[in-house]
Amino acid sequence: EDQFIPILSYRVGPYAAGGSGFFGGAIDYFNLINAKGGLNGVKISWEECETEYNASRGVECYERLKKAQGGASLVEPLSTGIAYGVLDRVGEDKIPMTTLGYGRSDAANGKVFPYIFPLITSYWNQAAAMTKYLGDKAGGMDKLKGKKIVHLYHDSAFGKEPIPVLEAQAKQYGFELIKIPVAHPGNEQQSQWLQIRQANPDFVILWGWGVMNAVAIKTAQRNGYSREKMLGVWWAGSEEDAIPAGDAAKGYTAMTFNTPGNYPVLDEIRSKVYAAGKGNLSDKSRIGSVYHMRGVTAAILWSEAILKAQEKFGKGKLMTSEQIRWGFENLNVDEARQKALGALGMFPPVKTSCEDHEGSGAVKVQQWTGDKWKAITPNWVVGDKALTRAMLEESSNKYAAEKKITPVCLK
Amino acid sequence: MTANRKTGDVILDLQNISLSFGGVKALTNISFNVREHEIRAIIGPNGAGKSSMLNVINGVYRPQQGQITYRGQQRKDMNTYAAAKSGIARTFQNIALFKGMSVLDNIMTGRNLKMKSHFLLQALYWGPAQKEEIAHRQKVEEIIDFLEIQHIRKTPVGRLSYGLQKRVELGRALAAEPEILLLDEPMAGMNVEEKQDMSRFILDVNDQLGTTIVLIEHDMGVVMDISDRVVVLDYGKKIGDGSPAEVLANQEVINAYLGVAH
Amino acid sequence: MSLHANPAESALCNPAYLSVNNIEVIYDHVILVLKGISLQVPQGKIVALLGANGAGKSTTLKAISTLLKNERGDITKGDITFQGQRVDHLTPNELVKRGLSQVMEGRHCFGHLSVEENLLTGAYTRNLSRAELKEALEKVYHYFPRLRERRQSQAGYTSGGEQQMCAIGRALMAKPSMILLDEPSMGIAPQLVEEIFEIVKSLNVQENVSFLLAEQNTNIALRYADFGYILENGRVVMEGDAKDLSSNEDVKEFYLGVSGAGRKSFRDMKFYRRRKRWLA
Amino acid sequence: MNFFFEVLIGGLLSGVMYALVALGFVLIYKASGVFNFAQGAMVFFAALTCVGLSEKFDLSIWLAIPLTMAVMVVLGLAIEKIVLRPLVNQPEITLFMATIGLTFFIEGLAQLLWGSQPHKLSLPIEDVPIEFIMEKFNILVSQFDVIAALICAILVTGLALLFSKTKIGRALRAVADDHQAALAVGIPLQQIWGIVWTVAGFVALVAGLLWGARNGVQFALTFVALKALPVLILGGFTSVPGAIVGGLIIGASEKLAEVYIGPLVGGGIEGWFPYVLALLFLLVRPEGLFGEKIIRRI
Amino acid sequence: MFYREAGQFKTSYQADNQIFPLRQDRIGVSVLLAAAFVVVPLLASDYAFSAIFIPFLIFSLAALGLNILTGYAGQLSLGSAAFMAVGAFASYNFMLRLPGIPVLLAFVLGGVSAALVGIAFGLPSLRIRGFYLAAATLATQFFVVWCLTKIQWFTNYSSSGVITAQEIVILGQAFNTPVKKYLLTLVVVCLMALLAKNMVRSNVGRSWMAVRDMDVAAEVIGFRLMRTKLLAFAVSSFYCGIAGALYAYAYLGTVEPEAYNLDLSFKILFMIIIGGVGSILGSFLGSAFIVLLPIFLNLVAHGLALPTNVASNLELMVFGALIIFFLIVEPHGLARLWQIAKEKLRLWPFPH
Ligand SMILES: Nc1ncnc2c1ncn2[C@@H]1O[C@H](COP(=O)(O)OP(=O)(O)OP(=O)(O)O)[C@@H](O)[C@H]1O
Ligand SMILES: Nc1ncnc2c1ncn2[C@@H]1O[C@H](COP(=O)(O)OP(=O)(O)OP(=O)(O)O)[C@@H](O)[C@H]1O
Ligand SMILES: [Mg+2]
Ligand SMILES: [Mg+2]
Repeated sequence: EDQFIPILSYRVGPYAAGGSGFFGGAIDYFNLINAKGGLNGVKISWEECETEYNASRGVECYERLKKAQGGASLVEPLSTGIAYGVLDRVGEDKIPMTTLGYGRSDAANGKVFPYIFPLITSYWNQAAAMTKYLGDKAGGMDKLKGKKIVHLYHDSAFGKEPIPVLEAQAKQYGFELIKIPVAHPGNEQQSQWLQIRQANPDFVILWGWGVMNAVAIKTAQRNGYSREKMLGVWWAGSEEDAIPAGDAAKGYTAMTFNTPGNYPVLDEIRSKVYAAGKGNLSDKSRIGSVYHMRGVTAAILWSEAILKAQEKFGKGKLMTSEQIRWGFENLNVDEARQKALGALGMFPPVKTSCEDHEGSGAVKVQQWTGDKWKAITPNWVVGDKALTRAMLEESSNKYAAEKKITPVCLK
Repeated sequence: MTANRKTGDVILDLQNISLSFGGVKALTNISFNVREHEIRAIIGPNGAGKSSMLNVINGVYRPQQGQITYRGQQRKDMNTYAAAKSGIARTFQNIALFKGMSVLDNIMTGRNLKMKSHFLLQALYWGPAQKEEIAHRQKVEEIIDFLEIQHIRKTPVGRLSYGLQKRVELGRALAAEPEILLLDEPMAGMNVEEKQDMSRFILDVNDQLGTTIVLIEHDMGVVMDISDRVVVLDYGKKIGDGSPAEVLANQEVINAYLGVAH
Repeated sequence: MSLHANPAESALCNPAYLSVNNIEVIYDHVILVLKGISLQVPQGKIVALLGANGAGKSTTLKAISTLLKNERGDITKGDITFQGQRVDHLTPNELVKRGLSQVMEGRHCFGHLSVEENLLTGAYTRNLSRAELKEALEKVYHYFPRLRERRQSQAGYTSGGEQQMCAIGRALMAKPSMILLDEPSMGIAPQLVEEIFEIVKSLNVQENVSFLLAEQNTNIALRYADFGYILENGRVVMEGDAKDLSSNEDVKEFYLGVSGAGRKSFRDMKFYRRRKRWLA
Repeated sequence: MNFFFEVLIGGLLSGVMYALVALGFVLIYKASGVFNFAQGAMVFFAALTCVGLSEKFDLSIWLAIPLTMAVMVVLGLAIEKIVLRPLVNQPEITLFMATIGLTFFIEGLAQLLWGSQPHKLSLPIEDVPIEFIMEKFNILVSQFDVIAALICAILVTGLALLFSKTKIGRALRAVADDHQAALAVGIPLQQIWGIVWTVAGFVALVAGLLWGARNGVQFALTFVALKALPVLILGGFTSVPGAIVGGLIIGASEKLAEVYIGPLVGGGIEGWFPYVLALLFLLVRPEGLFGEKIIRRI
Repeated sequence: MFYREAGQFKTSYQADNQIFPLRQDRIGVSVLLAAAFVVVPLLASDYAFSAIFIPFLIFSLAALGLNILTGYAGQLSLGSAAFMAVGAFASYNFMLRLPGIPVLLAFVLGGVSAALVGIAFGLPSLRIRGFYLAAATLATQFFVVWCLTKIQWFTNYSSSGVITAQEIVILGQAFNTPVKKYLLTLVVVCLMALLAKNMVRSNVGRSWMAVRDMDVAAEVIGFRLMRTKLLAFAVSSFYCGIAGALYAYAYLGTVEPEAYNLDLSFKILFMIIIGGVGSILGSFLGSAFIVLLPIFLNLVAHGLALPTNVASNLELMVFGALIIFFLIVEPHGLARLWQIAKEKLRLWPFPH
C-alpha cells in the first residue's frame, strides 16, 4: 500500500562516489517524507539494487524491481548505459523514467518519448547555457567573436553530444571551437593540455567524467592554464571532481543545476532523518554536497509528480505508474512551491508539458573555493532554447521515423 | 632379412648439411642418405646432433648449408607442412603430444591430411563428413588395438605415464601412414619386454607397409638387431656409416659412443 | 610374491631410512592409481623400482617427495616416514632441506636459465660460499663434461640427454642423503648410462647416499641395486634382493629379456609376446 | 620545434609513470609466471589505505606510508597463502583468472574499509613546471615528473640487480619456468612468493602515491593498469629494464601520435594507439624488446 | 549406481561418436531441452525471461565463441566484446540500409562481418602468443569501440551515438514479447551450440586443440597454423557477432558502442574460465554462474539487511572470493567438476 520506487543504485566501482551521494540523497528525502507522514498519507517504499553502473546488471535490477511491491512508480538509473538498456522497456511497461541532466537530449519531446523525462536540463541546453555564460563573461555574446573555445571532452557518445550545439553557436557568434577528445578513462592528459597550451584558448569547456575531471584540473595547473577559464559540465562539478585535484582546483568553475548552499529541507533531513539514525550517508558532512543535493532534488521532483497525479486521480491514493507519468508531464514546481518545500532556489523552477519533458533548461555556474562550491551566477542561466528545440525536434522525429512511431501526446 | 622387404633406391639424400645455433655447431658438413624401405639408425653420444638431423629432415630446422634431395626433388631446406604432406611423419624425443586431448583424438590428428571434407560440412556433421570421420576412426582403432592402449582410448594424454605417452605418439605418427617414419628414441623409458614389442612393431610396419624408417635409439641391442644401416654422429660430425656390424667394429665409434665393448 | 624377506628386515643392521607404508593414491579424486604400496629403503642402500609403463613408479616417487599434491593427486591411505619421521605433510622444500632430493621424470630443466644457473639453483637450500659453490659445480662438471661445454646455453635449447644430465647434476648439487631418481638412464647414451650408475654407486659407497630409483633398464638397475621391487597396476607384485630378482625366471624373461636360451635378438621375436601378468 | 620537444619530453615522463605500474606486473610475472591482473587494484588499495590512514587517524603522510607498507606485507602474505599456494603448478590462465578474482576482492575491500569517496593526496613535491627550463628553453617540464622518474630509476635499478645478481633472483626465475621442478630442487615457493608479492605491494604503494598525487586517490587508479599493459608487452613481460624502456617508448609515441595524428582522425586515439603500436612491434619481436625468448622446441 | 554405462555396448563407431554416448545423458539432455522449450515458456515470468534467461543464453553464446578461440584453439583473447559490437552494429546497418532484408540474414551477415574483423585482428596471432597476444587483443577492443563512436555512419548519425535495434520480424511474426525473444534466442543458441559441438569433435576441432596444445608439433603433423588459427578467429568472432546482435536485438534494444566495453570482454572471459576452458558445457555453466551469482549475492545481502554500501562492497568481495574458491577446488572449471561428479556417481556407492 506504499508508493514503491525502485532504486537502481551503484555504490561500488569507479562512479560509486556519485552513486552513493545521489541515491543517498534521494533515500534521505524519502525518509523525510515518510517521517512527515507521506504524500497525503501515502508512504514511499523503495528497494535498492546494485547495478555497478553496468547496463546488463541495471536491466536485471529494473526487471526484478519493476513488478515488486505493487509495481514501480518510476525509475532513475543515473547511468546513460542503463537508461538506454531500459529505454524500450519503460515504454512497454508504462513506467516513467527520469534522466536528470543526462541521457538522450531529444527525449525531451514527449510526443515521441512519452515515458522519458530528462528533467531540468538536457546536455544540449546545458551546452547552450555554457556559451551564454561565457558570452556574458566576455561582456556580451557579440564579444565572443574571434575568441577561442576548447571543447575538451570524454571521447564517447556523452562527450560528443553537445558538439552540434557548440558548432552551431560557433558559427552564429563567430568564435573558434577547438574539439579535443580524451580517451576513456582520461587518467593521462598531458598531450591534450599541451595542445591547449599551444592554442591558448580563452575558455576551456570540460565535458568530462570520472577521473578525467580531476586529471584535467591538475594537468591544467601543471601547464599553467588558469582554472577560472575552465568550465565543467555538471558531471564535472561535484566535490568528487574537485577534491582529488587538491589545491589545483581552486577557482575552477562548473555548471550545476543546484545552487550550492544550505536549505531548510536539508536541515529537516538532518534533524528528522539523521537524528533518528535513518540517514543514508555514512558521512554526515556530505549532506548538501552536489550529488546529495541532486538526489534530494530528484526525489522532490518524483514526489511532486506523484502529488500532481494524486491531485488529478485521487488524493491519498496509491498512484499507478501511468498516472505518475501524467504527473511528470504536468509538473509545475515554481518558486512558491519550492518555498513550501523548503528548497527555494535549490534548483530551477520546473514546468513540464507533453512537448517539453525537460521543464527548465536553466543552470547555474559555480566555482570551487578550495573546499566548497559557490554559485557565481546570481540568476539561472538559460541558453538559446530555440536552437536546441529545433535540433530536438529533428532528432526525435528521425527516431520516430526509424522506429515507426507516430508522435502523439498521451493523455 | 625378411623376404618381402627389399631395400630400394635412395629416397632421401642429404648433402653437406651444416647447422649451427649461435656459436654451437650442431651439425657440420654431414652427408648421408636413406634408401626406400630400409631401417636407418642414427646413433651418437648426447648432444651429437641426432635430433637436429631429424629436425632438418622434416623442416623444423633450416640448415645454413647443404642440400636435401627428397624423392628426386632438390632443395635447400624442407618446410614442415610440405614434409608432412609428402609423407614424412615423426615422433619426438621430448614427447610432443597434445596434452589436453584424448588418446583417440591425438591419434586421429595423425590422419588430418587425409581428411578432405569442408569445415562447414564438419560443423553439420553430416553426410560425407560423418562417413569420413568414421572411416578414419576405424583405421585409428586398428592402431590402438595394435599398441594395446584400448583401455586408455578416451583418457586425456596429459594423465598418462611417460611410457604410455611414447606409445601414443608412435600411434599418431603411424596414423599418417607415412612413407618415411622418423623415430626419435621411441623406446626410451620402456623395459625390455616393451622394447621387444616395439621392435617387432617397427619391423612389421617396415615389412608390411614398406615404410622407410629413420630411427634414433640409444639401446645398442635394438639398433644392432633391427637396423639395416647405421650412421654415427659425434659432435655434429659423421664418424661412421655402414651396416651395424661395420659400425660396431669401428674404433672411433667405440671411443666416442659405446665405451665398453658391447 | 616375495622372494626374500623384507629388505629392511633382511638387513637388520640397516633400519629403514625411508619407508612407505601401504599408501593409496588417487588422482583427481576419482582415479585410483596406487592401491596400497609398501616399500623400504634402508640407509646407504640402492633400491630399484621396476615395472611396466603406467605401473605407478613415478607416482610412488612423487608421493614420497610430496610433489603429488600439485598434480591433483592425494594420498588417501597409509603414510611415509623418512629418517623415522612422518613426512607426508611436509613441503618439498622442507624435504630437500632434510636431505631428500628428487630427479623428476621428463627432465624438467628451467628452460630459460643457463645450464650453470640450473645447477646453481640445485644448491638453493645449502648456504654455500662462492668457493664451495664452485667446488660443487666442478664436481658435477667432472661427472658430466658435456655440461661444462654447454654451461652458458639456455637449458631449453640443449639436447635431450644434456637436459637429463642437467637434471641429475642439479639434484647432486643439493648434496642429499637420499635421492629419488626417476628413470635416470632415459635418453642417455650407453657409455654414459654406465657412468651414471657408477656415480650412483660411488655416491652410495663414499658418501653413504641412499637411492630409490625407478628404472626401465632393468638390467643395469638390478646390477647396481641392493634391493628391488616390481610394481604392477599400482601394487607391489614382487620384491627381494637384487641378485635374487635377477635370477628369477619370470624377471629374467620379462624384464631382462633373457629366456632360458639366453638373450634373443630383437629381430627374432617373431610374435608379439604373451604378456606375463602377475595380477589378473 | 619547441612544441615537438615539449610533447616528446612530456611523453617520456608520462611513460615513466606507466613504467612504474608495469614494474609491478613484471616483478610478479618474472618470479612466478603469474600475470597479475590485480596489480591495478593493489595500486588503488595501497594509495587509498595510505590516505585513509592519514586522514582517519590524522597521521602525517610519512607515518602513514610505513603503516601502509605493513598492510601491504600482510596482504601479500595472505595472497600467497590463500590464493597461490593451492594453485601451484596450475596453467597460467588459471592463475591469471585467480588474480582477477583477487581484483574484485581487493577493490571491494578497499572501498569497504575506506569508503568510495575520492581523496586528495598531497605529497611534498609540487606539480609545477621547473622554472629555469621554462625560462631558458620555454619547454615545460614538471618537477613532479622528474622526481617520479628518479624514483622509478632507483626502483628499476634495485629490482634489476635483485633479479640478475642474487640467489633469490635466480630462484625466482626458476619458479617462473617450472613450479614443480623448482619445488623439487628445494626452492621454498611459499617464501619466494611471499617476498615477491610483498615487493610488488611496495611497488604498488609507490605507484599509488605518485599516481594518487596526480589523479587524486580514487577508484580510477585501478585503470592505470590499462596504461601499463602496452608498456609491458612492448618491453617484454620478463624484463625489468624493459618496463622502463617500453614506458618511454609508449609514453613518447602515444603523446606524439595524439598531438600529430590525432587531429587527422578525430582524436582520442590514446586509448588504442599504444596497443596497436605494441602489437606492430610484437610482430617483429614476439617477446617484446627485452623479454625472454619463448622457447618453442620439440 | 544410477549413472552407469554397464550394459551399454557400442556396436559401431558411429554410436560411439555420438555427442552423448550414454543413455542417461541423452535422457537428461532431452528433459532439459523439453523444459527449456516447453516448460519454461509456460511457467516463467517476464522478469525471468528478460533479466535471466535471455542474457544467460546470449552470454552463453558469446562464451561459446570465446571458448572456441581460447579454450579450443588456445588463443587468449580479451576482445570478445568488440566482436559482439561488430556483430550488433553490422546487423543494425544491414537492416537499415537494405530494407526488407530478413532479420536472420542480417544477423548472419553481422556475424560474417565480425568474422572478417576477427580474421584481420587474428593475423598477429601467427606470431604472438600467450599473454602477449591477450594484451594485444585489447587493441581490438579499444579500436573497434573507438571506430564505432568516431565514425557516425555506423550509428546512422544519431546525436547520442546510440542505435535502436529494429523490430525482429520473422515470417510475419513479430518477436516483441520476452517469451518470443527468449524462444528465438534459445533456438539460435541451441543450433549454434550443436554446430560448435560438431566442429570440436571433428577434424577442425582437433586442429584447434592441436594448435593449442603444441603448435610446433601440430605443424609437423600437417596442420597449417595460419589457416587453423584464422579459422578459429573467424568462427569465434562469428559466434560473438551473433551474440552481440542478439544482445542488441533481443536483450537491450537500444545500445551505445560503450555497452560493448572491456568489462563485457572480461565478463565473457570469466565465464569460460569458471565454466571450463575447452568445454561446450562449460560455456553454459560459466554463463549461468556469472549471470546468476551477482543476483543471488544481491538477494542475500538484502536478506541480511546490511547497510547498502557495505552490502555492495561485500557482494563484490564475495564474488571475487568465490571465483578464487572455485578455481582452487577445480582449476578446470565447473564442467570438470560436473564430470568428476559423474565419475563418482558411476562408482557410487563405492568410493573408488
Ligand atoms: N595427473 C594424473 N592424473 C590422472 N592419472 C594419472 C596422472 N598421472 C599419472 N596417472 C596415471 O597413473 C598411472 C601410473 O602412472 P605413473 O606415471 O606413476 O607410471 P610409471 O610407472 O611411472 O610409468 P612409466 O614407466 O610409463 O613412466 C598411469 O596409469 C597414469 O595414467
Ligand atoms: N634450437 C636450438 N638452439 C640452440 N642449440 C640447440 C638447438 N637445438 C639443438 N641445439 C644444440 O645442438 C646440439 C645437438 O642437439 P641434438 O638435440 O641434436 O642432440 P642429440 O644428438 O639429439 O642428443 P641427445 O641424445 O642428448 O638427444 C646440442 O648441443 C644442443 O644443445
Ligand atoms: Mg636427441
Ligand atoms: Mg614414470
